[in-house]
Amino acid sequence: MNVGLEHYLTVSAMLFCLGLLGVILRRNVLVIYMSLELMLNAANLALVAFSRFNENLTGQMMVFFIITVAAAEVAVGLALIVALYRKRQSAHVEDLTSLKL
Amino acid sequence: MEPAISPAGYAALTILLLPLAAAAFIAFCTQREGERSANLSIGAIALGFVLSLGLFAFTGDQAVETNFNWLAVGDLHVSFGLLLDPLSKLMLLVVTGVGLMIHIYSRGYMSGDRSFRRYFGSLSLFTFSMLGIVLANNLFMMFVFWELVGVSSYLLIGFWFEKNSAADAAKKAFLTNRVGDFGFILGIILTWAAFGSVNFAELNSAVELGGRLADKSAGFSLLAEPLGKIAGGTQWWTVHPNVLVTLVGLLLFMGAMGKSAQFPLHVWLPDAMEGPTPVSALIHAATMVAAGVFMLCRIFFLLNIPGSHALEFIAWIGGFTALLAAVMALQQNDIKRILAYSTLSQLGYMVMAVGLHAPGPAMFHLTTHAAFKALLFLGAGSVIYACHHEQNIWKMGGLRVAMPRTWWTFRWGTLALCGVWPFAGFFSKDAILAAALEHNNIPLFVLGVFVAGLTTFYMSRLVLVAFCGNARSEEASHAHESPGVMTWPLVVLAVPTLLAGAVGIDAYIGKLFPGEHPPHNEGFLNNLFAPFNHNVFAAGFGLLAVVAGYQLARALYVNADRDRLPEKIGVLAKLARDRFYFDELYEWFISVTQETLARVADWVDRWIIAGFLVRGTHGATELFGRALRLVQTGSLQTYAFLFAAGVVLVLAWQLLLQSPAH
Amino acid sequence: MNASLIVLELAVVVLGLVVLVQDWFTPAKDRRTLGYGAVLGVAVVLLYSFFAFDGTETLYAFGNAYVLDGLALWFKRFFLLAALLVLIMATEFSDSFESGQSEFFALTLFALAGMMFAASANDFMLLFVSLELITVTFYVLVSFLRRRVESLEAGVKYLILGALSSGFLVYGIALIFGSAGTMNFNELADKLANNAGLAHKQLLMAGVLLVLVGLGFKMAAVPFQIWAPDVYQGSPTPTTAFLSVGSKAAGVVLLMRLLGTAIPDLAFNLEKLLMAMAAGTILYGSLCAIPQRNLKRLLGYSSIASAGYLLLGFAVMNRAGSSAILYYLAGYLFTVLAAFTVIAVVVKEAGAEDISALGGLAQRSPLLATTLTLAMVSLAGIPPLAGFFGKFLLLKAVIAEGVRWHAYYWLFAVAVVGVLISLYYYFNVVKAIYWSKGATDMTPIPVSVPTRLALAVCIAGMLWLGINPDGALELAVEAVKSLKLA
Amino acid sequence: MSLLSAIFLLPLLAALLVLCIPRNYKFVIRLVALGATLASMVLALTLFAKFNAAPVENGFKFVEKHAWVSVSTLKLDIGWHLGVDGINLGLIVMGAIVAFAAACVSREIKRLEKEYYTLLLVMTGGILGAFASLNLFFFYFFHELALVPTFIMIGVWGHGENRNYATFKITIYLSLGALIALAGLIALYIQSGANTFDIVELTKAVKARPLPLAAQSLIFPLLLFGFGILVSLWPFHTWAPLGYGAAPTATAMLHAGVLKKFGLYGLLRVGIPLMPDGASAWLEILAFLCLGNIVYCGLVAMRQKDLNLLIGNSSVAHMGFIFLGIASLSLVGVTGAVVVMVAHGFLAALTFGLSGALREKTGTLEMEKFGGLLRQIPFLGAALVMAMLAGCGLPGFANFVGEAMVLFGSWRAFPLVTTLAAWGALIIGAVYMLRAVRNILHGPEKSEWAALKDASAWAKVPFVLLLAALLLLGVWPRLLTDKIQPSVAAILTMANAKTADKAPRPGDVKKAVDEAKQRAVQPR
Repeated sequence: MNVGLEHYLTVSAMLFCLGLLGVILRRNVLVIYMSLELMLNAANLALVAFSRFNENLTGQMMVFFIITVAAAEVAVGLALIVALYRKRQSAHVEDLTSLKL
Repeated sequence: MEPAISPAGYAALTILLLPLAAAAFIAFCTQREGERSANLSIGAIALGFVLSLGLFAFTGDQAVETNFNWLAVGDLHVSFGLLLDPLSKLMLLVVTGVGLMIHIYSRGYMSGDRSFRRYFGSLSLFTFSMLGIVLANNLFMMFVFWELVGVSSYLLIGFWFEKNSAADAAKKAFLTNRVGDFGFILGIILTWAAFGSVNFAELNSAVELGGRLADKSAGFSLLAEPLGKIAGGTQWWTVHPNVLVTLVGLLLFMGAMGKSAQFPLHVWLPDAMEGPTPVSALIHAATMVAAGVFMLCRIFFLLNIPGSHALEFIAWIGGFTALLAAVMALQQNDIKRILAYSTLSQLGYMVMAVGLHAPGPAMFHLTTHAAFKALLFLGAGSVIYACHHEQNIWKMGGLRVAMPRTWWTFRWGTLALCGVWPFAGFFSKDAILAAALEHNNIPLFVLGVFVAGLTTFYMSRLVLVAFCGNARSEEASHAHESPGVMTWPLVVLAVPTLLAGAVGIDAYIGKLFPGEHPPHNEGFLNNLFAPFNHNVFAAGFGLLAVVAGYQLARALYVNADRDRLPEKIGVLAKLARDRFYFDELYEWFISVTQETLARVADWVDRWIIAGFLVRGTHGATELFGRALRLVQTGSLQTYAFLFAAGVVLVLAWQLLLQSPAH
Repeated sequence: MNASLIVLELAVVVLGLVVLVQDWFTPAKDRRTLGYGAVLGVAVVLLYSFFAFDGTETLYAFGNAYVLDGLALWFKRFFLLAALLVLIMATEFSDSFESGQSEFFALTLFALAGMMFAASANDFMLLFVSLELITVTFYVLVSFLRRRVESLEAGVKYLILGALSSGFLVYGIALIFGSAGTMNFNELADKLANNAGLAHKQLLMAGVLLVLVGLGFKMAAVPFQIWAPDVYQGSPTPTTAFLSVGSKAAGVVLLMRLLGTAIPDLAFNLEKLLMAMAAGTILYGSLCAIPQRNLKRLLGYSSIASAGYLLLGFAVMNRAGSSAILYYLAGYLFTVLAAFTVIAVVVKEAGAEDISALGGLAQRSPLLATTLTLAMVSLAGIPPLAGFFGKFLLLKAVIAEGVRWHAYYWLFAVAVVGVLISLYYYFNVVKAIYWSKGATDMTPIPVSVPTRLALAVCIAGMLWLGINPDGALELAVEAVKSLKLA
Repeated sequence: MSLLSAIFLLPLLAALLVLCIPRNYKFVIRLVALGATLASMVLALTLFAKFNAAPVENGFKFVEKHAWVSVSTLKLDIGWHLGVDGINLGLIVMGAIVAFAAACVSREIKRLEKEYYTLLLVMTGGILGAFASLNLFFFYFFHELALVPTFIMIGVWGHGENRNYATFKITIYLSLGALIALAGLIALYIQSGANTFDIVELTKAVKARPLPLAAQSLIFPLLLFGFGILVSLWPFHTWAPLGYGAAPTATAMLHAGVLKKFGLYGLLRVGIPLMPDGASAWLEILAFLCLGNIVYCGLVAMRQKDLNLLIGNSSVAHMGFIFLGIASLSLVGVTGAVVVMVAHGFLAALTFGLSGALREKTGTLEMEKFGGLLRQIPFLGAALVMAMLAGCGLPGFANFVGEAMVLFGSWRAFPLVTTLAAWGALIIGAVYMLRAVRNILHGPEKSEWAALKDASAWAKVPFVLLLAALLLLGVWPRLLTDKIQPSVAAILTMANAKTADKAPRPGDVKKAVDEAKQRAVQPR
């Protein structure tokens, strides 16, 4: 059976939800960050699938923008997480609760 | 355009405004000189008296009215109007005449007092307001001066405001008057609503017209239906016209009840004795209390509308007050309290007279009473002045010898009050008793005679205890005659006490109230004997009551060292001395209704409206705020979860709820 | 693709680079001149923007992904002015940064460039890129005080939630592209106009909603405002100021573009959702602010409430509503920046961020006290200040809609409740200034000349928009003409 | 700057001037404040003198009109439109006099004078501006101008320990009322189709095409309860006594005396004429609510221990009268209501001024602590007695004239309510007023007040001024009523345009009497 648009979409939707669950459930900041990247890539997959089936290349073009932006984000994010780790000697999310109520 | 003011109008205006000018000048200008204020105030009332005499002598009998438009809004037209007719001219004479005597007398009596200036200022203010009532030509203006009289009596009763009793008495007097005024203003509103005007002349013509056109049986027909509808407008108010007219009469009478201290609202007069004695004389004998009776006579045509039952009610209230006050006077030991209750009793007489369709005799009695009651009060004042402010008659005695001039003037006053033949009191009281007979109201006649007896009894008790016998106390023994400025007015007042009866005053008034009683006006001498051939029963029974009263008093009190009456009548004496506990009754009634209501209102205000509603909402929002704030737990995971939940919620709301059919 | 249109953004980016490069040559002690240089640069760009373009006709660039019309120009000037005031505050605040003062100025300028691009976005790609440029620069700006753990914590929270929201945004864009086949707003609008079937496609609506999530996050509207209080409290005061004004306004302009030009026909059935979000945001922002003692957190909640009032304008998506939004934003700019400038000075002086730090301000420095009082009164929406007229226009627009559908009267009632509750905590601040009990030291607070200048500009702005709103309102109406509105 | 706008712009300009004066020139600041309020008072009096009751085109004189915001695309047109007719003339003059008296009384302020006088002048300008403006937007704008000064003045210079709660309560309560009223005004702006806030255009539009009943029954309650809260209508009155008790003297005088009339003026100017059907449904309820004001608050005043709370409650009770007058929709009643508005302004200012002076001299307002003060402070004592008597409606003072007219006017519409109102005014009013006089002034002298001095010559000026005003209007009411009557008549023609005339008026009786006379005369 040939692979249609729906299949790609279901895969990207599942990827998106997995990333979302990762962000909510995992405690380690780095793992959370990775699942965020996962969500972005799910969007990339959906975009590529749409542009393939709609015979329109703007989707592909958008993917490049997303990847570059994700890269910038990762750079800044990791620097931030490292600074936090040096300050708190732990990357767990629970003890990040001095700002509340 | 206001009509051109006649010379009489100018005179009336000056009489009215002089005391006001004096009071204003005293209040603002004379800082230090006490004397100047006394002269000013006396000068003002003296000039007023002279002008009243002039008015009395030269102007004819027809009414002269001068109007200044005071308030004209929509259908409420109130003018600052002065009405000069026989009734008001007579009252002018009474007020300014007696007032002059008392002003002169109080110059001596109050000479030592610290706030001499404030005394004469308030006295002038009182005279101004009293003259205002007398001269007013419409109900609204009368109400304005009604309240001003109430305030000036408040200032005068509370003159020695350091004394707690005086301050309370002043407050009580003002508030009781205010209860009366409450009824009065409602009466005026109802009259205005029913008859379309507050001016006496217009009211009179409206009433006459209504009366003439109405067939007697349906009562006051022509204006009847509109009266009913007009008065209330809403459905349940369309009362039968007779009920409405009676209501108007009673409400207006309520104003008189407050001012003339009639039965339910009489409690303030005895306490008003806290004021200086000349004040008691002026206000609570001659003028202020008489204002109520004067008002009743002035609006008699309203009360007398066929179908109105107000007059019977008034007659009985008057009679009952007379009886009640006389009984209370039996057991009072303070000389001024006795005279106060006697005033109450005589006022009851006058109101009874009005109730018996006899306003003429009522005004006649008012005039004579003003003269001899003022005399008695001033006499009492001179006694108190002599005994160094001792007011208890059982601490006096033997003053007959010590104070000859006070003694014989006081004796004349007592004789006039009891109604002994040649004196003024006899003629006016007889006219009232005759009216009771003519109106064949036997119970009131018997009551009148009995009260005449009681009056003689307590006055003889006073005279025998205070003046005859021997001195019972230190001050009494050293008492000597008061200075000339105080005793001289007594003599002047003694003249009308003797002659007022026969000089034909009732004839002069009779012209105002046609129809009821044929006035006897055949010259001084036959006037002396007129009552006997007019109605021998009334005169005979009157004299009989006087003799009986005197004998009883003589038996009990000649050379008596203590009051032997309680053994005779036991519990009634105790009741009389404590004034039938009316004060306590009112106190209890007020505390039950007004104070509890106030306490409930305050509690509701503090706890329900300000507490529960306002603080409640305040607290609820604050609590809700604190609760909502807990959503910010601080942990990143809950934030992420809430964020995702928010997204799911938004998607669900928009995609599922707003179905595409939209 | 006439590149001359983006001359303003280019100038700002170049200015940022110059500041970065200049940092090598300037010795440590006079870093502040860099700040003032940046301020001057932004001022020049602002002035130039008035001469270069007059916003009457709509110009397109980069394959009409970039539009320059009245609305874009209005917002560009808005962002430039905001950045100007924030930079002044930052230069005063900079001596509390241990190192990298110039990076702060440069990053602020880059964020400014991002916002100006967002103002002219006419394509989902440019929308995403400008949004991400703003977000990423703010990750660093928020966590700039590396020594203090709150700043870092705020930074990480903003990072994770920001990335999460941009994830949703991108997925939304993908779905829209999938269903509509185009990324350009105008084309999308034409497609929606001529084939009705598209409007009912659930996929398109889902995509729009997910984009709405991303923008809602930026504006801190109710379901997505969870990050705002902690980030406002943790980050340094100039960043908080720029966050509450700049990034919120960026969200607003993008949402206006979306609802105004991209999907005007769909806007109608989003009405109920926007109303619910508006009511929720006003209530949440007002209620949670009641017990707040920390000044910056209080202003965080108040900025959420202000987002609620802006959403009122979006719920009433017509000419009156959108011009009211613009006017409210103008007033909001001057008010919030005045408040933050005063708080920056007071917090630096007292060291504590609690309301009690304001004690005795009336005696210590009458200028700061008056400015903060005026700011609070304007935030509360009391005449004669800007806040009042902004709220008045919004409320008038809401009641005008009430005739059509009575639910708007309930929305008005919620707005009134919000205003009343906000009165309580805004006036609590005024109370703390004038008659708080524990005011101990009465040493006068020194206020430097540039801060005085900034405060003067803010006070003038607040009073001018409050007392003589005619000119500003004309500008706002002019700007909104380009949107396809009723 | 014409005469009318000068009256309220002067204080505002003076406020700016005071801002520029350095803090330690206390005397100069006070002088500027006194001068500004005095000047605006003199201008107000000339305005009163030049105002002849000759009817003019749409009833307003000294009209001044400028555009302020006019954006055609939004159909938004808010103009600056000032004008005076019978009703707001009295209120402006009263406001100016009370403002001057308040400025004189502010001598008691010893702290932060510069801020105090700025706020006082802003408040004065706001209040007078509110009464002078015919454009409902500015009507609302100027009223709100006085909100923040009140908050800060009560908070900083107020008295009593719960002044913090009091100031928050008064501010939030008032802005709740103002916002509800604003809702009504905006709804009116839109539903009248005239798209303007200008009262003259609105009246023309409503005359041409009366508002639909649904709109009226929505807008009138909004205005009624919005303005009702501003005027402490019965259930919403708890902020008034608390707020005035804690306020410094000048604020209490200005707020209780002048600002409180804003709601009533609004109801009379906007509510009654433009929404006759909406009004008629609610007037019954209003009559009973104002009964709550008169009787309920009178009873509460009886229980108060603090003089300021007593006066605050009594001023709430007086408001009931004005509401009753307006609810009666009769010419006499409404004119009486306007007279009571003006008279109560003077009365509240006088009583709060006196109690402030007393508090300044003795440091407390607990009535139990006082006794026999009339001997030490004869002038203040005499003024207090006169004020208290004026308060319980003694003839000779303006309050009596107004209250009598209200009673006369409202008898036909609500006979039962009028009776209870008369009881409330005459008896309950007299009871708590005289009890206060009895506790404070009469009775034996207390040793601790032996050293009390009477008011200095300068301190007497405001009280003499207010008493003179009360007496003048009491003795010669036509001075005011002739000016008020035509404007009220115009409003009532619109208000009563709806239903057929309920019951024949006394005037008709006069006609019936005259006709009867003709008939009676002919047959003879």
